[in-house]
Amino acid sequence: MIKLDVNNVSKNFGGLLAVNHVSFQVRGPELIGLIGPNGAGKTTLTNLLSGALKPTSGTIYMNDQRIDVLPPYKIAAVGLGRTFQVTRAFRRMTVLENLLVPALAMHPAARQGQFVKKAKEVAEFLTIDHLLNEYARALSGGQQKLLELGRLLMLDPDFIILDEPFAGVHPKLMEIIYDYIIQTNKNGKAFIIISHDMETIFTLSQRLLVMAFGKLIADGPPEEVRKDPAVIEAYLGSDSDKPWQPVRRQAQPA
Amino acid sequence: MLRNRRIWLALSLLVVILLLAACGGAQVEKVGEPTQAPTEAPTKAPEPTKAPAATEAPAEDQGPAKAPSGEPVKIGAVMPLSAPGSVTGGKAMQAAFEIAAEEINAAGGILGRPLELIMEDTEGLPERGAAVMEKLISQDQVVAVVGEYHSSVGLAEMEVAHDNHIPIVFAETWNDKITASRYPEVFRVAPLSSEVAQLDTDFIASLGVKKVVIMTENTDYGIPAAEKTTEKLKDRGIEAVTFSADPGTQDFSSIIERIKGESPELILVLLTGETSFNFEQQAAEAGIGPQDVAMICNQVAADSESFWKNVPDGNFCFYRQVGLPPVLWTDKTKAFAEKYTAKTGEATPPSYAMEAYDSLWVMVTAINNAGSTDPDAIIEALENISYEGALGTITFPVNSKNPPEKAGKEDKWWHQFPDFAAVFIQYQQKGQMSSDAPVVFPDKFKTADPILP
Amino acid sequence: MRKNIRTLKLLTWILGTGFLILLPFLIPTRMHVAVIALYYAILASSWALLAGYGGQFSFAHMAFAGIGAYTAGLIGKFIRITSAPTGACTEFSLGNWWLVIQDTASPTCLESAKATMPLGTLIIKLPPWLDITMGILVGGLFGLLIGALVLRLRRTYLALFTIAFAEILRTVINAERDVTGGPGGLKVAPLFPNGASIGNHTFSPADKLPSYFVMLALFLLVMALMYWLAGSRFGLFIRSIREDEEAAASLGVDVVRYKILLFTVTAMIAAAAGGVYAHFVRVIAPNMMVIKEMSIVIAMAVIGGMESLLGAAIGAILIEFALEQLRSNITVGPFTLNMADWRLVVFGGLLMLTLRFWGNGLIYPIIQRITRGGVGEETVAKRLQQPAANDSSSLPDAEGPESVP
Amino acid sequence: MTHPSIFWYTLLWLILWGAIGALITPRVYARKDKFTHQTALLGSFIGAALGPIGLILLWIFTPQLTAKWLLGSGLIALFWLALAFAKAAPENLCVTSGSFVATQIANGLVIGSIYGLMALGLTLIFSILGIVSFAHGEFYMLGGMVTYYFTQVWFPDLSPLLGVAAAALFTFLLGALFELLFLRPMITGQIERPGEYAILVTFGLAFFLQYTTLSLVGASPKKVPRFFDYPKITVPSGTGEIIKITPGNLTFFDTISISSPRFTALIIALILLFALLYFLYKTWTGKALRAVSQDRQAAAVTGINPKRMNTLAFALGGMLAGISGASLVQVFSWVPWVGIPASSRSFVIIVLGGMGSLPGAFIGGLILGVVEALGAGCVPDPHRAAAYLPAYGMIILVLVLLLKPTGLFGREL
Repeated sequence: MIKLDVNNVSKNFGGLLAVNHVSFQVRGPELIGLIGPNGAGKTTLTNLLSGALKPTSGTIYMNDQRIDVLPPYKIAAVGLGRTFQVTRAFRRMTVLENLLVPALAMHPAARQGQFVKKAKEVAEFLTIDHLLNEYARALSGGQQKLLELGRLLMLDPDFIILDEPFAGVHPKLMEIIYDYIIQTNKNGKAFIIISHDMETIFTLSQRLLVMAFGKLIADGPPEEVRKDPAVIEAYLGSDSDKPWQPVRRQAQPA
Repeated sequence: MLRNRRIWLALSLLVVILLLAACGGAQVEKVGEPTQAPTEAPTKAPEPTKAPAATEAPAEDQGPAKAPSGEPVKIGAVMPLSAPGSVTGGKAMQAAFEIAAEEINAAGGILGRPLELIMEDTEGLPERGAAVMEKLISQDQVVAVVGEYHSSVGLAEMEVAHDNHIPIVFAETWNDKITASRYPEVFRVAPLSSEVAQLDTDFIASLGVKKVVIMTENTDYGIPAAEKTTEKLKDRGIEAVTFSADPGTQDFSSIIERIKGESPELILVLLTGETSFNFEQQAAEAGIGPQDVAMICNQVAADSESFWKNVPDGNFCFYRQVGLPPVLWTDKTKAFAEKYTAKTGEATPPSYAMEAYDSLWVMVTAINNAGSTDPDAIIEALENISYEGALGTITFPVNSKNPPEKAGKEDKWWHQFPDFAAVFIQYQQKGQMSSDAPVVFPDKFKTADPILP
Repeated sequence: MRKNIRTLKLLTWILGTGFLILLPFLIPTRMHVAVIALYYAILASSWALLAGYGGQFSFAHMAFAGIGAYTAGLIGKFIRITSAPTGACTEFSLGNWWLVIQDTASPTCLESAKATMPLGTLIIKLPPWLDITMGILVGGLFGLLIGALVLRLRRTYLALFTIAFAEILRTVINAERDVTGGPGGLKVAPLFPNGASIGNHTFSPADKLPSYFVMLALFLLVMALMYWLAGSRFGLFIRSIREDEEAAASLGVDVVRYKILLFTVTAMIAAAAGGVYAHFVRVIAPNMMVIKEMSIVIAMAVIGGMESLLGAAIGAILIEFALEQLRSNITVGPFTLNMADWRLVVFGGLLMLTLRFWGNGLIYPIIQRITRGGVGEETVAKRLQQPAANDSSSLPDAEGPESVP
Repeated sequence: MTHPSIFWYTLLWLILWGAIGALITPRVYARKDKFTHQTALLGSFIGAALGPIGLILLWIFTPQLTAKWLLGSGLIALFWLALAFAKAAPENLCVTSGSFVATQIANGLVIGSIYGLMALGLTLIFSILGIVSFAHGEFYMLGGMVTYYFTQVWFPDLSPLLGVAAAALFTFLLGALFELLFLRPMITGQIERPGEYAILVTFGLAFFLQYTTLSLVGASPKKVPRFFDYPKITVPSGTGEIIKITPGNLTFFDTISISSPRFTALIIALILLFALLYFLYKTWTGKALRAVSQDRQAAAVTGINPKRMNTLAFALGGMLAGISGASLVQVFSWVPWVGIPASSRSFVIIVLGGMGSLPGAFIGGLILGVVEALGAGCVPDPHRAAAYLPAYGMIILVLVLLLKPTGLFGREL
């Protein structure tokens, strides 16, 4: 049973509370959407979960193991995988090598050849099998996103966080990603998906978390959240972005 | 960290194979049995250590009989021409070598063949010096080598010369160890560091000071020189404190404050080359320069043009000049000085230029006397030489026929030119040329009394 | 096709090795330069593994070579094994033998003890292979410590720290002249102190040929080791770390451990090269660690091709020969160029231009052309025919340099 | 040292308890569910300053960490070290002579302000371009060289200040040119791996500049006489001098002695520092620079051209190093490799001050200057004291990397 407990987590960047006492729990293979206006702290929260940043206070448990004190690679081993907002394929490595890295990292005793077959299957599933021996830098932006998802399949975590999986992706590839999420979720993996593509996120997720100014302001099924006055306020209040329009750009956190 | 066993396995494998590859074996010495160290086999005749290696075979072909006539005889000259070596010294030596080579070729060359002087830059680095010697010997196939400025480099070079049995005449390397090695191939026209220390001591004692600070450089020249001077000063009841710095040190302010704290009556600067200028000027600005305390500046002060440029407050500096004082100059010295001035524009040749000039002439004269380029013949000719040069009459009286034991001398006198002269000169006026500055010590050459601040 | 390439590769290796083995017979008078060239080849290719494969920019590679060299030299200077106690030096009993350290406090203790030791007592200097091994271990230890201190930080820190470390190490060796000989250098025993013999041919300790083959053996071994490492999971991981540390960590790669491991291994390789070098040149001085030497090694690796171990090695060998060749002055009309300085200007300029315009170096592309035969371009062309991609991704990518923390 | 053991045992004690404090304190804070940030640093300082008693009190009360705690405990630890040194080496000048210590500190501050100026350039480059320029020392060297050629060779009658200005102009243009030719391609995407490229290309530039200079001007040292001969003044005249000025030296209160070229250099450094502050805080371009250093994209949105700011920052950074060199060329003899130790020093300073922090760079420079001066002045062995000059900076570097990798004023990563 997949379990994630985020208890009162905060992150302070030299006086700026990027994440402000956030708590939530995940039980079982849920498919969760995480939304919020620019600078709400979504990516910071993701980084806290994956161990790239350490919380200033609060604790995170996964499957009853405290993970906020662990280095990122150990969190991956516990079973939490993620993608990045800006695609981070290993550009000067071939697609096959990209796919082998997580598999070999998870299995210290295994031989390299063992995973080639699995890598080919994953690539086939993501329709990038014809590019296996190509350097990742030769792939298009969308294909690189697929490659990142492929690496997650090779890592095989229980809990997957996707940061903007649909941003800047060709509609055709978007379908593949969509299918990927649904199918992997059916196979028993929990998801947190950050997206500005409201349409997709509302149809895709079973539960929505909404963040604004570092705080978690809403947590519930999409229909409920849509009506939440605090959410409407957060989107319409100070930010000029229209709430239900897909937003393509998001500034990098400093 | 040890989880990657295979990597460590591979590394240990590497070590094991290295072990097999370099099965050079250990050097074993037995107590009670004579060792093969050259210092302990003085009476043994120079033994050619020539090995039948492919790399050295062509050297045999250098004999005059086999060589076509007119083919030049190659001699190597080594000196520092780039940093961290003393470039000032190296350039002066280079000019002197060029003058000597021109003269030699004008006078009929070596054995009727032209001289080809191959000049190499040792950069003041021992390992570079050794590499340069290897190159000269194996690639250029020189028959002999002359020159060198830095003792530390000379110490490395003499090993290569010894291994390959190539005679070498050192020009400006003062360290006693060089001749004390008693290598048959090693000769020297420069003074001995310990003898210079004696001279310094005599001069310091004549000034009547009681407390001296020695500012030396952290090298094979500076440290032994400072130690010997300290020892000799102590015998005369003069207290000496030594500070040292690396060659090339820029900022002396902290050391200078510490020297001030010692309140010395005299500062002896054994830093060489440009570093000494740096120290002298900073000391002057801090109020313990030559105008405030008696200061024996480094001998590069003899290059008055660069001295005054670098040490504008260097008035009243003493410096030691090795080589004949102008009053005792031979015709050869005067002729050389004239050419040197014409070539470089400097008023007087510094001692290392004279030594470089003589070292090449000595070597060429010996080869001509020997009548061949065979190393053993050259060495024998060098041992018997009596050559009238810019430094005086150069001889090597302590040699294989007259070993130190027999001559009643220490090892350091082996193949050493014994009659070097040295005087102390003082800049008594700002901007004075070194040729105008008076000699203040020893008394027999004195042209003016030393001025103490 | 694939099989052909493999045969070609194998052939190239055999030819290359054969060439290096036969080299002494082609240029018998240049053996000194040849050994030094191999020394640089080991350093440049191991630096390429560290920087080109692993993305860790260290300027202390020469410092590690220096640690290897000085460890070997100092052991030779201070440590002896005797068959009887000296009673004067610092010593440790090893059963019937004694490990004697002639420390600086009593540098002549062994000499004076000879008078009191029984006749026939053996005094043994450790063989070169042993002190080189010790050098490798000490180099590895330093690598481990520096790695543990700096590699958990951003990669700029490694460059900053190592450049300072190299300077300080040099300073310390300069200053501690009682122990290290200071700038005047440290004498080291030859690689074969008793000479060497192959068949009935005897070489004197000063001969270059045996040393050449030792350095060549080390070079081939190191190349084999590094190629094996680069092809193993270790190589995969360090390349992923080079590409993106954070992403590699999120996929379960223990980033810090592999970085430290890589740094330690390359430090050990550099120390091994330094140890053999010390025994070859027989006098080592702190100047073997100056920034200039490091710059030359980097120029060799970059010009050869940082991402190719072989490219870096070939670059090193060619450049070392070129540097030695270019020492003599060039006279053009009234101007005489002092090539001793200008040649370095040329290589400095070449380094910058190579970086700017030929990121893969000058030699690596040639190797690639030989071994890949244009395969890469072909498949790129194939991809371009796939209409699935939309490259007009609007994601900001102009974060600027050093965006990887 | 007469009783070296006192000093070494004290040092060992400080390190031991510092290490224990650094290892255990964060755990204690974490267990009490308190803010653990930098508690390792606090623990090590308290451990070193107050030993086991301090640590136990710290673990019992676990106070909120403030700068005061760090500063106080740091100073106490330093005090113990100084006391142990005084007891161990009672005859040392640093212990017996107050005026010696004062002079050393004053000289350290003077030279440190110039180190700081140079490091300021490096940190400016880092904050805008995000790269460390490994050629920084060569700009310093070139500044001095240009001043020498302008005032001594080409225009011997030129005012030295014009020489400094020429050096500033030259290094500024050189920096701009290099940025345009070699660093601009990084941000326009022509370089595949910008981070690695930046390290190597600046390193290559250092090598190239150093040997080009060497080939052109030779290795013999260049020396510029001191810019100004101060008039002989004693204030007040008569007894009890407060300031005594001679052409080569200034003496304050009859104790602190600073050589006049250094003092001139200090004045130049201070003027430049204020000019830089004015530029950064009062002019539009300066504000734009700071904006870019804080948020590139946001700045770009407001109409600032970040590319142009890159060029400007690199040129300015190079110029600061150049002026540092120009003002020191009258103090030291100048050779083409003077930049190497100077750049190492700048690296130590920017890590100490915090990468990208302007005040950090200047204060770091002062700290390094004082530490080097005291180290060279107080280390008992006169053979080693000066030779180890660069090593004092290394000790600082290791301590900073161990205890607080972000430096004194660094932004948190």
